[in-house]
Parts: sequence; C-alpha cells; structure tokens
Amino acid sequence: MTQATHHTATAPAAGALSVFAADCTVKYNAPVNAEYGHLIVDAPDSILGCEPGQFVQILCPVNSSEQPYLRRPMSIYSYDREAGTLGIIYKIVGQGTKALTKLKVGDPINIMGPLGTGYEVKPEWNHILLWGRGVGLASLAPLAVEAAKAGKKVTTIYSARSKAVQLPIDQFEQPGATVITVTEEEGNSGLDNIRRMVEEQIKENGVDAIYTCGCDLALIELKDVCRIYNVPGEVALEQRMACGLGIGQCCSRPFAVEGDIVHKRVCKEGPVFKILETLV
Amino acid sequence: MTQATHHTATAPAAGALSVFAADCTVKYNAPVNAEYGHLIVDAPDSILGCEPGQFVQILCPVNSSEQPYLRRPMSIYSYDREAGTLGIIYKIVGQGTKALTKLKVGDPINIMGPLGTGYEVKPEWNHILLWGRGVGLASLAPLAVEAAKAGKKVTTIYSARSKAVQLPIDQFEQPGATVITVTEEEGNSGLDNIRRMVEEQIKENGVDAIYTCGCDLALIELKDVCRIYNVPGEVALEQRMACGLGIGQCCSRPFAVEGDIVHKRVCKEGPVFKILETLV
Amino acid sequence: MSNLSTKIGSVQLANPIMPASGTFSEDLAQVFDLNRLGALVAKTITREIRNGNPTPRICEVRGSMMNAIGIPSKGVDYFRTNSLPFYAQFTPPLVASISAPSVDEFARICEEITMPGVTAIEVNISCPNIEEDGKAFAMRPSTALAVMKKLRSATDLPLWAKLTPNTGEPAEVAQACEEGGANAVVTANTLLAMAVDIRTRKPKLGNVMGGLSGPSLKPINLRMTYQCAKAVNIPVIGCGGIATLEDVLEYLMVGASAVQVGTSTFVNPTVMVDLVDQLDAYMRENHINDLSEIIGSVRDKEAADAVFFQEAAE
Amino acid sequence: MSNLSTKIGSVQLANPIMPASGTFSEDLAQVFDLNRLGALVAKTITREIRNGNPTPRICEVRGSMMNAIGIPSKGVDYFRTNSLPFYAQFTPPLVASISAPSVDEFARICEEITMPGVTAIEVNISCPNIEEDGKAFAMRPSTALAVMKKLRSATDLPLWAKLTPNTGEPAEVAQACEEGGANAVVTANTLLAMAVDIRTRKPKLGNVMGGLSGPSLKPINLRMTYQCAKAVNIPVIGCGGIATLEDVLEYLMVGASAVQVGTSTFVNPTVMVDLVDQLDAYMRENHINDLSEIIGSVRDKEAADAVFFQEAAE
Ligand SMILES: Cc1cc2nc3c(=O)[nH]c(=O)nc-3n(C[C@H](O)[C@H](O)[C@H](O)COP(=O)(O)OP(=O)(O)OC[C@H]3O[C@@H](n4cnc5c(N)ncnc54)[C@H](O)[C@@H]3O)c2cc1C
Ligand SMILES: Cc1cc2nc3c(=O)[nH]c(=O)nc-3n(C[C@H](O)[C@H](O)[C@H](O)COP(=O)(O)OP(=O)(O)OC[C@H]3O[C@@H](n4cnc5c(N)ncnc54)[C@H](O)[C@@H]3O)c2cc1C
Ligand SMILES: Cc1cc2nc3c(=O)[nH]c(=O)nc-3n(C[C@H](O)[C@H](O)[C@H](O)COP(=O)(O)O)c2cc1C
Ligand SMILES: Cc1cc2nc3c(=O)[nH]c(=O)nc-3n(C[C@H](O)[C@H](O)[C@H](O)COP(=O)(O)O)c2cc1C
Ligand code: FES
Ligand code: FES
Repeated sequence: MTQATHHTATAPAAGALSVFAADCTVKYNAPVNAEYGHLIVDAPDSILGCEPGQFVQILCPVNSSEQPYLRRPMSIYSYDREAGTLGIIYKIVGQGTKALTKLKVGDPINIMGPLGTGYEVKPEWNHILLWGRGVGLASLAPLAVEAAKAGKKVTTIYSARSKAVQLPIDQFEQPGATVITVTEEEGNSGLDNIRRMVEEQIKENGVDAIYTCGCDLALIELKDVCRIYNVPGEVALEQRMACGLGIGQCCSRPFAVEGDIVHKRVCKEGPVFKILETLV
Repeated sequence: MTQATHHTATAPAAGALSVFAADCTVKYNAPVNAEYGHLIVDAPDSILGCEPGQFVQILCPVNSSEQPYLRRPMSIYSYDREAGTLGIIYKIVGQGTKALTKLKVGDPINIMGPLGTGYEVKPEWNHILLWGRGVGLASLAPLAVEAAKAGKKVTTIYSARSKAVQLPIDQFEQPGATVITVTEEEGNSGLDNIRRMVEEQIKENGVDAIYTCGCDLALIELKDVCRIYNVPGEVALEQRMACGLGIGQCCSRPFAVEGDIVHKRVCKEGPVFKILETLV
Repeated sequence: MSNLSTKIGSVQLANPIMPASGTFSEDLAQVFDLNRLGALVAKTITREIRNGNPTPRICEVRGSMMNAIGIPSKGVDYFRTNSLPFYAQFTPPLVASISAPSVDEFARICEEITMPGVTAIEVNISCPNIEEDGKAFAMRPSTALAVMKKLRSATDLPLWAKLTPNTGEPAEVAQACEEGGANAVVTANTLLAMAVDIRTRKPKLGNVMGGLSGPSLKPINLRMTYQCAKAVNIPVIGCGGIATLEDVLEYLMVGASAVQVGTSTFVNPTVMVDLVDQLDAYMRENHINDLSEIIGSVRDKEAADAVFFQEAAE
Repeated sequence: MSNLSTKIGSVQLANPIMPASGTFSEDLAQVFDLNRLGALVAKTITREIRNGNPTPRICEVRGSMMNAIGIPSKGVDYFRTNSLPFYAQFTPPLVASISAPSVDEFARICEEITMPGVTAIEVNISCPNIEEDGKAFAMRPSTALAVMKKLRSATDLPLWAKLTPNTGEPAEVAQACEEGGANAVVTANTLLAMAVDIRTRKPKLGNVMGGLSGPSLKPINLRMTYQCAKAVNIPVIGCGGIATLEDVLEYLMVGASAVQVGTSTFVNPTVMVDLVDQLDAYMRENHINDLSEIIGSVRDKEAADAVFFQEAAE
C-alpha cells in the first residue's frame, strides 16, 4: 500500500441547497415476495431532482418491536417527476426494514435525498451492459430507464437465488433492451456462465460500458473483464452509513487511484465507483 | 421526626403467583373529553382477580413520536370478570398517555396486575362517603360499585375543573347512591363548601368511612374531618413508580404510624393508605 | 436441553442468568418461580438502618431510567430473620450484597453477613468512601485494593466485587480487586447521570444526580466487561442494560461467565425466565452444547472485513 | 425575537447552538444555511496525514450509535487552503478543532492553526496521550493541566478544552483546564463503548471499541456539564445527545452557556436550525428576554417535593 492520500471534497457553494429532508406520504407499500418490499411515496420535486445511481436516507418508523435510530440508505429504484413519486425496493433484514413493512398507505415517512454520485453514461455510448444480483437490481433500474430514453441499447443480466425471490424487471424491458434472468435454482447463474455471456456481448455486440451492483464476486469477474477488454465499468457499492452526507467520514473505503490508496466516502464520492479503482 | 423505622414486607409464600403480565387486546379506546381517554381491554381472569383501589402497570406502545420506557401505573376504573374486561381512565399528560390515545381496537397491550393494596371496607359499615377530584375518580369507581353490591349506601362528591372535563359518573349511580358533582366553573367546588357537605353527611346521615383520591388539599381537609369526627378514612396516593411490584423501593413515602415516621411503598403497602397516617 | 451451567469460582450456577442487586426482592416470587434463576442476589444492605434518599427516587430518560434510591436498609438482623428464611425456600444459591461508607464498617458487615444460607457475598464498592474524598471505592485501584484486602480477611465466603463504570481505569480497578482477593468482579453498577424537569427547573431526582440504568448503559458496561475480562483471571459477571437474548450473548462473548439483569425486570417482570428459555433454544438451534463455547468467544483479533479487503489488494 | 446571544469568554455567538466537531462539515451547507448557527466547529485535524480507523467505523446501538472513525486528517495545509476559505463565506465564528498524540505535537499544531479566520481553537484532549500510558489527556487532572499550559503558551486565541466523560474526576479535570489557561470547557466527547455482532461474533466496529454518542449519552454528559459548571469559573459548553429543545434547555439550566449538537444531525440534518427556532419560540412564549435567565437556573438547592412534605409534618 502506498502513502495514504485522500478524497478531494468538492465543497458546495454557500447558499446552494441540494439535499432535502422531507416528510413524504406512503402511496404504495407491499411485499414483492417473501424477502423484498416495494415502497412508493409521494415525494417533493426537490428530492426527485435525482439521477440514476443516487440514493436516499430513510427515517424508518419506530414501533414497539422495532426501534431503528439512524436513517437507512436505499437506492432510488424509480422516480417519476410528473407523478411526483419515488420508489424503493427493500430487502427485509433487520430493525429498519422490518419497520418499513408496517407502513400503510397515507402514513408519513421522512426521506432525505438525493444523495451521492450516480452512474456516468457518456453521450457517445450506444450499448451498455448491466449485471445485477439480488436487490442490487434496484440501483440499476433507473439507469436502464434513462439510457433507453436516451436511445441507448441496454442489455441486462439479472441473477437471483430463485424465481421466488426475483424482483420485477419491467423497468428494464425498454424498447431495444434485452433482459436475461438467471437463477441458482435453474443452475444457470454460475459466475462462469454469466462471464461467458458478458464476454459474448462484448465480442458480438460491442459494449461501451458495464455497470454492476449487488455482488462482490461479480465485481471481481467484471474487474478482470474490464481490464482485459478495456471497457469502462462502474459499480454501486455499499458500506454501513450514518450521516449519508459525507460529514462524518463514517463510510470511507479504500480505492486504488493511479497507484495510490485513496479513501473515498461511499455516500459522497460514491456509491458509484469505477470498477477498476475498487480493491477486490 | 422520630427514629426511622420501615414498612414490614409481607413476603409472599414461594410458589404462589399473584401478579401477572399479560398481552391484552384493546376492546374500546376513545376520548372521554379533551383531557381524558377511556381504555377497555380484554383481560385474563388472573388480572381480573383484583379489588377496588388496586392498579395495573401498562406497557404503553412505542411509536415515532412517543417512546415511553417504563410501565405507567393506572388505577383500575372498572373490571368485569364475566365479560373479561378491564377499564382505565387516563389523563393525557406525557409520552405514555399520548401513546395510549393511538391504540386501536384489536391492538395488543401488555398489562401487569393486579397491583398494590386496595380500599378496606368493613362488613359492618353501612354508609360510605367518597370524595374524588379529577382523574382520582377512576380509583374510587370500583369501590362504589362493590359497596353498592354489598348493599351499602354510597355518597359521592365529585369535584372537577369544569363540566367539560368531568368524567362519566355512571358507575357511582347505583341503587341507593347519591352523587353530588361540583365544579370550579359553577363556583361550588371550594374546599369550604365540600367540607360543609361532608360534615353535613356525617352529622345528618352518619358516615362509617371516608375515601378520597386525586387532590392533596382535599386530603388535608379530610384528615382534619376524620380526626374531629373520629371517622376512619383512606386515601389513594400517587408517587412516581418504576417496578410497581415493591422491588426497588422506588416509590416510598413517609407516613406517621404510632408516633414513628415509617416509609411505605406506594405500589405495595399502598396506593391506599389510612388518611390519618399521611403526612400532609 | 443444552448445558447452561456456569461456574463463578467455586459457585456452580444452573444457568448464567441472575438478578442485579436492588432490582430483585422477595416480591418477585409473586410473578414467577425463582427456582428458574441461576442465583438469587439480594438488595444491598448496610449495618445502619437507613431510609434512603428523598423522592422522587426514579425518573425516566429516553429509553432508560435513573435512580437515586440511596440504599434504604433494615440492617443485618432483618436480613437474617426475614430475607434469609424466605430465600431458603428456593434452590438457587443466595448472594448477599453489602455496602458501607468506610473500610472498617465494610469489614464488620462482611463478617456479620457470613452466615449459613449465604453462598457468596457481593460487595457493592461503587458507593462513596467517606474516609477518602467521597469517591466510590471502585473508582480507583488504590481504594479498591484497600477495601478488598480488608474484606478478604473478614470472610471465607466467595467475594464478588461490584464495580462502577464511573472510572477511567476499569481494568486497573478490576486487577486491584483480584489482587485484594476478590473471587469475581461484577461489571457493573449504574453510571452517574442527571435530568432536569424544564417546567419546574428542578432536578428530576430528589438527590439531584443518580445512576443511569437500562438499555442506554449496555454498550458502556459491555465495553467495561470486555476490558475487565481481558485484565483479570477471575470470573467476570456482566451487568448493565440487558433486555434481550442478544444482550446476554454479547456479554458472554466478551468474556462474562454469567450476567445480571436489572432494570429490564421493571419493564418485563418475567424477563429473566424468558432469557433462560431463549438461551437454551439458541444453544440447541446452533448446536452449542456448553456455555463455555460462547464465553469469551469474541473474534476481536481478526481483521475487520474492510481491512481484509484493503490488505488483500496490497 | 428574544435575545438568544451568548458569550463564550470573548467570543460572542448569535445563538447558543453550534455543531459538535466531527459531525459537521462543508457538506452540510447543501442542507441548510450555515449562517443560522451560533458558531461553526470544524472537524478535528492533526498534523500528520491520517486515514482513520478500519471499517466498519460506525454502528447502531439501541436508540443511539457508536463510532470509531479515528480522526482521519488531511493536515493543517489542507485546512488552510480548503476549509478556511469555504467557512469564510459564512458569518458565524469559526472554531478549529485540533488533536495530537503528545504535548509537543499538540503545541505545534496549536501554533500552526492560529491564523486569521479562526476565532477560537477547540482542543480535543479526549484523545490518547502516547507519551503517558495511552490514556486520554482529559482523563486525569495532571495530564490535562500539562497539555493546557503548553497550549496556552502556543496561541493567543481562545482555547476551548474538549473533555471526555471517560473519567471519574470530571470536575477536577475541568479545574485543571481552567488553571492551565482554557477559556472554556466543552462537556463532552463520546463515552467508550462496545457492541458485538452475535452472528459473526466480531465486534461491530473495526476498531473493536468506539465512542457512544446520541440520546443515550445525554443524561451522562448533562451530569458532567452540571459538575463542571459548578467547579469552574470559565464558560461551559454542553454536548452529548442533544436532539430536542428540552435537551438544550436542560443543558443551559445546569450551567452551559452554549451547546453543541452532534449525532442528531445524522438523523435530522436540519435539527440545529430547528432548535434555534424552537428556542426562540420558547423564550417568547415564556417571556424570557435573555438567555442568561436560563443559564445555570437549575433549582438544585431546593428540597425535593416529598422532603418538603415530610418536613412540614414534623
Ligand atoms: C448506498 C446504499 C444503497 C442501498 N440500497 C439498498 C436498496 O436499494 N435496497 C435494499 O434492500 N438495501 C439497500 N442497501 C442496504 C440497506 O441500507 C441495509 O440493508 C439496511 O440499512 C438494513 O437496515 P435494517 O435496519 O433492516 O437492518 P439492520 O438491523 O441495521 O442490519 C441488518 C444487517 O444489515 C447490515 N447493514 C446495516 N446497514 C447497512 C448498510 N448501510 N450497508 C450494508 N449493510 C448494512 C448489518 O450489518 C446487519 O448485518 C443500500 C445500502 C447502501 C449503503
Ligand atoms: C397508583 C397510581 C395510579 C394512577 N392512576 C391513574 C389513573 O387512573 N389515571 C391517570 O390518568 N393517571 C393515573 N396515575 C398517574 C399516571 O401514572 C401518570 O399520569 C402517568 O404515568 C403519566 O405518564 P406519561 O408518560 O403520560 O407522562 P410522563 O411524560 O411520564 O410525565 C408527565 C408528568 O407526569 C408526572 N408523572 C409521571 N409518572 C407519574 C406517576 N407514576 N405518578 C405521578 N406523576 C407522574 C411526571 O413527573 C410529569 O410531570 C396513577 C399513578 C399512580 C402512582
Ligand atoms: C432501582 C435500582 C436500585 C438499585 N439498587 C442497587 C443496590 O442496592 N446495590 C447494587 O449493587 N446495585 C443496585 N442497582 C444497580 C443494579 O444492580 C445494576 O448494577 C444496574 O442497574 C445496571 O443494570 P441494569 O441496566 O440491568 O439495571 C440498582 C439499580 C436500580 C435501577
Ligand atoms: C461520527 C463522529 C465523529 C466525531 N468526530 C469528532 C472529532 O473529530 N473531534 C471531536 O472532538 N469529537 C468528535 N466526535 C464527538 C462529537 O463531537 C460529540 O462530542 C459527541 O458525539 C457527543 O455529542 P452527540 O451525542 O450530540 O453526538 C465525533 C462524533 C461522531 C458521532
Ligand atoms: S455516511 Fe457519513 S460520511 Fe458517509
Ligand atoms: S415502584 Fe418500585 S418499589 Fe414501588
């Protein structure tokens, strides 16, 4: 490891507010399957000024069984400025997400966002490839939507444990898009098999950039692929967070930048990082 | 103050369970007026084996605005072993009681009881007089009901700030019972006036015992009356509580017993005490 | 049924769950069968008859409580004639708890409380030492050592030193207790705290300051348990904010051989029995045959995940 | 509008609400107008460039959190060229925060940070002193006095000593800081704590132990604020678990001249502005014209209610 250096904070100009904490109203909240819930809220324009890959921090409700204290980070799964709605997909794992399942239509819920730095898609790119695993798909969904809107071809490989815990893929089924779902259950979700599909896409259709979220093993494979084929790639990472605003340096992770080890905040410089800078 | 002595704990025999913490179900919960709520729950027989003057400790629900931690003591306002119900009247003052207002029919609520030592009514007594103030009426209600059942004459004086915050007095309106309500609003709730009524009752109808709850000033008057007319009297007191079981000596208050200052636990030896033993 | 038994020196407990002194009394026998507990720990008593502090003696703070009860005590005779026979009806070992404002007075009550029926003596050295500057014996290694040595010579019964979190040197104090002859340390008592009623501007406790207990205390006393378990060779008994099975397991993992449950009993009077049942179920589900597989098993030497990441990349 | 202004020695604040070091950064300017604050308190910096601790650096405990960030620092130059000009855009006074592992290094950074644009220096003496036994300077009066004396001779700027609750002698440490030349004490930093993930049996923090902050800390640091305000003649700045107006009022009543808000900002990013507004509304509703009518107004000398009762009956 070389001498430590640091992230360069891009300090906001005084007076330019860009993050908002707002009481939103639950519009829809229902299980997707046994493991995931889908929450849609009425959100103000301020928060809906978001981009694919950004996230929000949710103040989960408190009840007699669950008393989450800190906000919980959740990828923005969908946003619709016209309808004034924001959607997330949450995997039910602990205090906060269990409390989310109890929200009823009409309940208030405080949401802070938009947060972090999203995916970069250069205007000149025509074909992008997404590889999502599990709830990682949530982060990639707006990317698929916006890329398709911009006339790009989007190929998505979605890997899940089983059909039973698959997420809805309708946001990925855009004109000109291809969606391939693989599951452990069916035996076609092995890393080798997916890597073969990715390399096929690169070789046969030409891929301008690769995006992934939700699986460290996929990241390792893609790092290799990006290096070998010289394709740019990005990954949305997770880290335990507190402020979500870059304040506390709570969520720093080391990255390799031009031969140095650099600490970057997942909530601020991330959650989206260059695949080749990741240390996996 | 004379040399300190202590309450004598009447230790329970091993194996004889007499206090129960049970998940009850809300059967009714609605405001009585702007200041009070009325909660009725389905309660098990174990808790309903209670007596007038005893209380319960309620584990108030937790939500995003209110997070009460300790249980809250509440007088048993009504109990019906046949219907399997227990009722309380709560004054909405802080975290716990605000949280109670949000309970809906069907919600679970954990209640511990029965707790403490209730009112003593000797079989030979024929006419008892109750003087309740504010929410103190709650504690006296079962006493009125049981005394009437036992064929006694019950005279109740109920004093409240105004008609608007009066509690229902139906439990006191038993055959042979008299209920006199006075309010500050009407200007007839002065201590002098009530004391005159009490003395009148003693002189004209003969009163075997006096019971009070809810007002320290009433207690001072009654202490004087009990002494002068040599009438036994009891008062239900309050004290900030934690365990409610007599464990922690959290709620001790000093009393004058046969010339000594004795500390008694409001939750165990009380909440009902001899008026003449109180230090007011 | 897994083996939940644990040993605190020579004292064998059927399970590691026992009450914390002052949050347990004869009265709890009304609520559950005391035979389910690992041990019975009596309320601290002093030689003098004491009334305790002015009221209010307790108040609530966010998610926890504070108390300034002040050790009301009916003395050793009352304990002998009332509490002892009562607790003798039950099988778990009885631990007496004592306190005193000076070393000599402490030694005297220690001798007096050494009587048949008492299995071990918990010495509440978290109380002020009026001979020094009023700081609790357990705040400094020197005063802890002095009192423990004297107590050691006053009894043959096992001595459990109940420590205070109000110190910057918990490990050193625990070591002093061990050196002084303690057979175990209990980590720990309440932490000095305060609350003010903003309407009346009066302190919420009659005594102005008081001891914080309940969930807020857990991460603090858990840390202290960890530090003390690393520092001494005698058993450590964890105490502070335990409410759930997870809390019990955390204390055991950082090195506690048993735990004491205090304030939670006020919220859920049967919590100790529930914890025994839950611990048993947990061990069966996870194929853990013996409590010793949990005690002290924290993986504190292993690199945290992200460091591993970083190193792997070097 | 009531008079919310308060003075910390020579430093005049428009209101008593300011951020706690490490829970505030340039980034918050994205969420609200920093001109609404009483002061701006920067993250602690050290002379050496540091990365901070391994992750996870934070975790949640019941109703609060723990951190072991480890003071990542980009050094004084970065502060001068980046943070200082940024904060210069705002009107509230800027308080720099510094730390060091030895007295000399502390004095050196104190001198270096004495630059135009910095109104006061908060010295985070809650960090380990590697020259002694690794205990924080603020854990003992002797080490606190030594470092404060050296710092006093290194700068003419007001020095605020940030104390630690990890001590049994908070009042003595505060007095030592006063004697050493501190212009104010901040009570206080986080309290050492621990949490274990029972599934992995690993500590929840990469650094094994960390500092507890948030609501659980409030009654503890409030008590410490009370003790220190009684013990010293310099202003005391309260800090620990402040989330509501009631919390602010409690700190002011026990003697704090101003307060710092830390962890609450993570939960509610605009909490400091909300508190300023609520304090203003409270003072107007209660006809309090000046903050000085609140500061130190706790009625701690008056007999608690029940004692009064008892005495009246004698
Ligand atoms: C930028 C970002 C985007 C995310 N997007 C999504 C999403 O779209 N959908 C989704 O279901 N989840 C997402 N997560 C993960 C999500 O934040 C955690 O699952 C959630 O906080 C768990 O909260 P809980 O209270 O239910 O569980 P807890 O009881 O807090 O924890 C349960 C388990 O989850 C781990 N955990 C807790 N917080 C985090 C965290 N911030 N990151 C990683 N692990 C954590 C804990 O260590 C523990 O093992 C995202 C995380 C980040 C950092
Ligand atoms: C034996 C007994 C029987 C009671 N019966 C009733 C009843 O039938 N109906 C009813 O409305 N109230 C009753 N009370 C009072 C009731 O317990 C308190 O009003 C309640 O605990 C307040 O809870 P809270 O969370 O809403 O308020 P908090 O936020 O806890 O407190 C609000 C205010 O009430 C005071 N307070 C809190 N707890 C108590 C307490 N235990 N005793 C006295 N004051 C307290 C606080 O000091 C504070 O000023 C009884 C109290 C006792 C001890
Ligand atoms: C009401 C009350 C009374 C207490 N009395 C004593 C006591 O007499 N002796 C003692 O050593 N500890 C006493 N304690 C401290 C507890 O034994 C325990 O150490 C502390 O409360 C922390 O545990 P908890 O968080 O589980 O309550 C008392 C605690 C409370 C809440
Ligand atoms: C994430 C985090 C980082 C912190 N960093 C610092 C720091 O750099 N310097 C310092 O003096 N205190 C630091 N603190 C302590 C806070 O300034 C404050 O004293 C403490 O958190 C108690 O206040 P709170 O409960 O309001 O958070 C930090 C606290 C947190 C939670
Ligand atoms: S979560 Fe606080 S800096 Fe990222
Ligand atoms: S409330 Fe605990 S002894 Fe009465």
